[in-house]
Amino acid sequence: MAEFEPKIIAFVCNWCTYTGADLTGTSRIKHATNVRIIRLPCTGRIDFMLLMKAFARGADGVIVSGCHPNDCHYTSGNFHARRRWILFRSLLNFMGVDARRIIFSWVSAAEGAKWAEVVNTAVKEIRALGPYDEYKNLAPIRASWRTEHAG
Amino acid sequence: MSATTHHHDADSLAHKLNNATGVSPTRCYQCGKCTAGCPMAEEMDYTPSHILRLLQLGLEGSEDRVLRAYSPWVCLTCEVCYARCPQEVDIPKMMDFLRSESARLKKVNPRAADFLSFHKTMLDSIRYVGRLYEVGMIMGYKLRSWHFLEDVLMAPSLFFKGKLKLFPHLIKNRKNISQIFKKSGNARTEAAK
Amino acid sequence: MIKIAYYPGCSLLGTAREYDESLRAIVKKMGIELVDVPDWNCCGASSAHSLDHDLSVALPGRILMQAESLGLEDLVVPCAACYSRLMMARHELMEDAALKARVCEMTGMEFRGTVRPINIIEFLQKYSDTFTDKITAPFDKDVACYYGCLLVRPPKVTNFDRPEDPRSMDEIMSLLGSKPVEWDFKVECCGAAHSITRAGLVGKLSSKIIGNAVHRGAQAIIVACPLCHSNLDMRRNFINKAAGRKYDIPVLYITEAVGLAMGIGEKELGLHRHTVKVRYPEKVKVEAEPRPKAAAATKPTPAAQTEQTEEA
Amino acid sequence: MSRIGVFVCHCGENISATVDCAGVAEAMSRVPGVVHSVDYKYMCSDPGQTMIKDAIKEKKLDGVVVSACSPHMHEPTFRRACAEAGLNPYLCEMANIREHCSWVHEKSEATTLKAIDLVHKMVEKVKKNQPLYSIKVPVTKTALVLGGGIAGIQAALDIANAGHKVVMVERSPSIGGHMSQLSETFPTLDCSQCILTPRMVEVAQHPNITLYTYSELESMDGFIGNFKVRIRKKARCVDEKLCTGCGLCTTKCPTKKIPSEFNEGLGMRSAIYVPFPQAVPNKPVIDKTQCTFFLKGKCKVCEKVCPTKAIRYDQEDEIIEVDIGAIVLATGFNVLGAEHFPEYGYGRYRDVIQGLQFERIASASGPTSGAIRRPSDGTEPETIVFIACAGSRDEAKGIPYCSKICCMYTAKHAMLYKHKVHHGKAYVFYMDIRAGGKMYEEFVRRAIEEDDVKYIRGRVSRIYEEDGKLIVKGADTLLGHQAIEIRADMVVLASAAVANDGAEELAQKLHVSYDPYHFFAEAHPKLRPVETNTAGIFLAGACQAPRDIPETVSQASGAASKVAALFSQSELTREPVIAVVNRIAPPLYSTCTGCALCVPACPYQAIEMEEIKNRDGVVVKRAAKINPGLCQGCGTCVALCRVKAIDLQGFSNEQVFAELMAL
Ligand SMILES: Cc1cc2nc3c(=O)[nH]c(=O)nc-3n(C[C@H](O)[C@H](O)[C@H](O)COP(=O)(O)OP(=O)(O)OC[C@H]3O[C@@H](n4cnc5c(N)ncnc54)[C@H](O)[C@@H]3O)c2cc1C
Ligand SMILES: Cc1cc2nc3c(=O)[nH]c(=O)nc-3n(C[C@H](O)[C@H](O)[C@H](O)COP(=O)(O)OP(=O)(O)OC[C@H]3O[C@@H](n4cnc5c(N)ncnc54)[C@H](O)[C@@H]3O)c2cc1C
Ligand code: SF4
Ligand code: SF4
Ligand code: SF4
Ligand code: SF4
Ligand code: SF4
Ligand code: SF4
Ligand code: SF4
Ligand code: SF4
Repeated sequence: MAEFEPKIIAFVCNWCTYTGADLTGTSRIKHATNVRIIRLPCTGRIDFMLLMKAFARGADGVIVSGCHPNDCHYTSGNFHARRRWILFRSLLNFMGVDARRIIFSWVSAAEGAKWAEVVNTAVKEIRALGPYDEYKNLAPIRASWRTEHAG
Repeated sequence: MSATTHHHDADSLAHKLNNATGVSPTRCYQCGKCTAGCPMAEEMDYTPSHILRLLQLGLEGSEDRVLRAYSPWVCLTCEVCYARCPQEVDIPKMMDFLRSESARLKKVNPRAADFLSFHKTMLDSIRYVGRLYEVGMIMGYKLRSWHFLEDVLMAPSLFFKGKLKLFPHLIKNRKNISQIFKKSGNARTEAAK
Repeated sequence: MIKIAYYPGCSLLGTAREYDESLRAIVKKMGIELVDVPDWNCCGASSAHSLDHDLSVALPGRILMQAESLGLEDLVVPCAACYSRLMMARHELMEDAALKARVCEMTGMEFRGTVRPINIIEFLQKYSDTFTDKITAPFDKDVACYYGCLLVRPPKVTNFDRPEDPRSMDEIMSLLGSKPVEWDFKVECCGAAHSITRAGLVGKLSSKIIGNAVHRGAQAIIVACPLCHSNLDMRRNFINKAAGRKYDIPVLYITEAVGLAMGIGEKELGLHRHTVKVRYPEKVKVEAEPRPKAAAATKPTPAAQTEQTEEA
Repeated sequence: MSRIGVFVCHCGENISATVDCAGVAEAMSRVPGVVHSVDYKYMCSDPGQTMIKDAIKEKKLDGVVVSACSPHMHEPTFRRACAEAGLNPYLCEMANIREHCSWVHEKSEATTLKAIDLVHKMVEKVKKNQPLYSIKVPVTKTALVLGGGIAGIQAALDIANAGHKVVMVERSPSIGGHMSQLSETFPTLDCSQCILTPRMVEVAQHPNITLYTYSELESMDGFIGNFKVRIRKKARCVDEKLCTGCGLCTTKCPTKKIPSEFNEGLGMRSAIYVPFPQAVPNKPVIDKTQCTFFLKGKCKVCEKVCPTKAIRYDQEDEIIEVDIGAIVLATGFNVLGAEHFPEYGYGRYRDVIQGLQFERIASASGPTSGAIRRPSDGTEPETIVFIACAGSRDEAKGIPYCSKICCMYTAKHAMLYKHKVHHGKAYVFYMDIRAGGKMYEEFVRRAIEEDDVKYIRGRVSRIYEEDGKLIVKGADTLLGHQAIEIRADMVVLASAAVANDGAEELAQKLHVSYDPYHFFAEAHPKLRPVETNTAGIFLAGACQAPRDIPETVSQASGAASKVAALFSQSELTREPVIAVVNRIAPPLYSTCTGCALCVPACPYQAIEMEEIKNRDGVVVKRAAKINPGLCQGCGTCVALCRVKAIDLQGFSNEQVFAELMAL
């Protein structure tokens, strides 16, 4: 049987991690294909609802990554984000969401290799945890392309 | 500040000191202000900042030098060093630790033997009387340390001024006190394990 | 009648009897009742913390717990050394829960932290209006207030006055009509801890203190600690030996000074128990600032200056 | 229904080697709303861009997704192309299938599937995109320079020489700052006054500079390019237009025993005074707290002697309002006061002084005309001790940082002393010597080697006085940790450099952040050192951190060039990626509940609370309002707002959700 391929959504900030992931590309560092990046201006922009939506949409895991503390492009956006996580985690527990499925990391614009590592580790860990929900909600377009082209 | 835990070699003396007292030798940046103000610096074999340096280095030989040092015993616990240290290193607390540690490991500096007898005599007095029994204590100490003359000469005049009592003030609940001593000894041996 | 818990400590029953006597004499006039801590024990002095940390908290801890039974908040502790040990123990018991548990186990008592030790200066400051109105014989001397090390240090624990240049005792003495002199050794250590083991050393340290006080024109040294007193008074022979001269400046407990100002008799205050007779030397005229003439006169030659970096 | 065009780029083979580009285009063509989907070898080439422009026109596209490289690479290119074809550029998005896909994966089905996901999510996002218009802000080309030390002087002159107007506000009666107090300056030992005075005069005479001394900032409103400031010009009690600076009043004023601030208390001044002879402007002020007339109602000697009748006892503070486009903060620093050194007897022994006092003593224009004399009795000190790191690097005193300048000025002081008192002995107690700078280490070595200054590694614990000598008890940690004692005639403390008085209050007025020690905070420690978080406010000199003159001047020029760059445009164009608080038709006006939680969360102070009034002018509710000039678009407020009353243009909730739903 084929290995379980988790679906992971990454919320990253435009200035550090998105650029870091660009560098992963420029440096051709190969890594797992499971992660889809959503670009936001700052980790400060990420709220609870976005993460919940991601899980509701069938994500098996979520990565949140931004600038290192004190390096935030916006000075303190990521600081606010971190403060919110504390609250957020307890909320997750309360709702019975498995906190292990949310991976936090800091990847700067210079850390292309680190981003690849973050992705690979996340895939490994989430894979070990198994699929997150019963109803995998695959986008129809993707499914139809597969039947016709990839056999 | 000095209460933070820092990472020293797990079996180093610095680490033990940090664990037992919260004093961290790595906080010391070797400015020497403690030594400069210490009234006992001249009497010491290693001045306070020197002791801290030996602890920071943590070499085998240097730790032994610290444990066998005379300095902790002459330290007056006057707290000048701690009050002025820019890095707030609690040296008197460190000296306390070094004294009990070197007594425990039987590494007391030979020149400090009389200090040890003094403290032991003093504690004996408290243990059995509950309070300090000055006459008994001084006699006891003089016997243990063989320092006869210095104070015995003063005794008669003090006696006549009504300052020395020939009989001790015993406290009532002496059992309580001896229990404190016994249990503290246990705590110590346990901590040593 | 104001009631205050009282911990005399061992010295006040022995070598510092006059401290106890003078305190009791003045509080009587001040209208304050001192209630002794029941069945109190020794605080462990410098020996307990030298050899056994837990013991050094447990012994003063027992005193605090015994005092708690009185239901009073302030606990006046005239001996600065005891005060220091009690403050230190209280500080550690409040901060370290594990230690507190151990100490409660050792003593078989419960520590609640309701009692707050105050030193003699704090006590006199707090109740100053109970004696200022009774001053009949102002203590109009030039005095050097000697605080010693343990009242002000470590500042984080005692949290009392300014650690390098305290003022509170000077203020009380001014209330009594004295003129406190500006001097440099207010908080220098007299070496009390080694009073018995290294009397010679004590002489050396204390002679600097006495020397500076005399030099600044003091007619009496005022102390608030039995150990300071015994070093500066009882051990005057060692001091004179170290200094190579004879000092006859008397050393008074602050309670004695308060008592004298209130017109209490010398005997009742225990002044006869001092080693150095309580007689005040003539006032010496001293300038507070460095004297130009002296500076010029002692101006060393350049050659002599090479010796200035003394190696200790 | 949307009309989206999708353009899949091969990037030569960079993408097509691992991703089935044609397959992606084909898959996209089936997405509802996509009316055009093609792939091409080089989308960014001219023919590629033309393809997009043509498709926009022919297919009447209302959204474009270019799936190619990273938006950091070519987003501007494609948005420009769209704009040229008449499509609002913010309706164009890029899907990053090169850096985030083809380059990091092997050729496989999974790679193409990922590319499809990436493009699809952008298609869904674009459907929700709104046309946005870049924000234009007008710029008032006048700069405000706060503080007239060397930092302010340099910045003001640079801006003024670039052809822009400058308003300079200085708190004290003269400009010049600390540099005017210095004797000679390291590492060249040139005379401070000689190099500074011409600059001060230039400021006063520059046609583009308006100088307000004895003045302070009262308040500031607005945002970059459009600040409104109010300046309080304190009453000098002298009519500056009439006064010729003859100085008669100051010499005749009978109230003369006031410690001079300029001479750090080592000299005296009168109640009507000019701080120092080279002051700019050279017009006196009356110190109302000392003048006999103001205290007791009589005297008026100055009025009588003034030949031009310039004295005005009834002069009042004046408030001046100015429109400002940019602000340079240059309010400098101060040194730690006497109360922090009880162990050194500073404040008790007159011969224990601090560095600035030594500068005055060593200065040719100082109270001793440059002769080294001790304050207590005016004798020449035979032995002098300098104590470095006095208060600095001292956590117990609350100053863990290094003051940076004192190592150098201490070496300078010791040198100046040795040059003037040849037979004297100079000792320096130090912990480390920090002399990183051009010719700095050489300078310190010169003090040690040529001038025989004795450097002792260790701190001083205590100083006390004995027989007219100061006994300095220190340690020599290089001599086996020994305590040593030096009998000195004078002691100079290199006391810590600290933030200036009122820095915190000023920062709050200007909405700039400050560090725990009250120095103003730069926007980025490495890459934006002269900017603050508040757009349009820049930093120069020691108000940001302790620094010496060369660094101060470079930073001031840096700040000035930022201002000049800002003023080179008459309008600022800003990305419209900013937050907005919704406003809806009455009776609701906004879903904002007025909780104001977003206000402190914004790192740029862009949010304020506004009162919404109905037609009759009655306040119906309080709601947040975002200042588009200040908002930088971080989105923190959006995440924070519980009722989702705020949204971020370009990254709205709707857009991000749409992206998510495509995955
Ligand atoms: C003892 C000593 C010796 C030194 N020697 C040297 C040397 O030899 N070489 C060298 O390179 N550097 C030396 N320095 C450092 C030098 O003094 C500083 O680098 C320089 O003064 C910094 O200039 P500044 O303009 O940033 O600040 P400042 O000189 O402090 O000027 C700030 C100005 O702003 C004004 N101001 C403050 N607050 C306000 C307000 N709220 N509103 C309006 N105006 C305000 C002040 O009145 C002042 O005029 C020395 C410093 C000291 C302490
Ligand atoms: C080991 C090390 C670690 C460091 N770590 C830090 C750190 O952690 N933090 C920090 O703030 N700083 C650090 N620095 C310092 C930092 O590297 C420098 O401050 C910075 O690189 C200086 O930038 P620059 O542009 O002036 O010079 P450079 O980085 O040297 O750039 C000069 C450029 O000019 C080009 N060039 C040279 N000659 C010519 C010519 N004739 N014509 C055209 N082009 C030319 C060069 O090729 C080069 O690209 C470190 C330095 C070193 C050596
Ligand atoms: S004063 Fe403090 S920092 Fe300095 S050497 Fe002593 S312990 Fe270390
Ligand atoms: S406490 Fe001990 S080490 Fe510290 S200054 Fe006093 S005597 Fe020296
Ligand atoms: S006397 Fe008059 S003109 Fe001369 S300086 Fe004074 S105010 Fe100015
Ligand atoms: S009025 Fe005031 S300023 Fe003028 S001369 Fe008299 S004291 Fe001086
Ligand atoms: S510059 Fe030198 S003297 Fe000043 S704080 Fe830093 S190390 Fe100390
Ligand atoms: S040369 Fe480099 S390592 Fe040496 S003191 Fe200077 S900065 Fe430090
Ligand atoms: S926008 Fe949101 S967070 Fe801000 S005040 Fe309104 S309801 Fe509160
Ligand atoms: S988006 Fe960021 S900068 Fe803009 S108002 Fe919100 S928090 Fe402030």
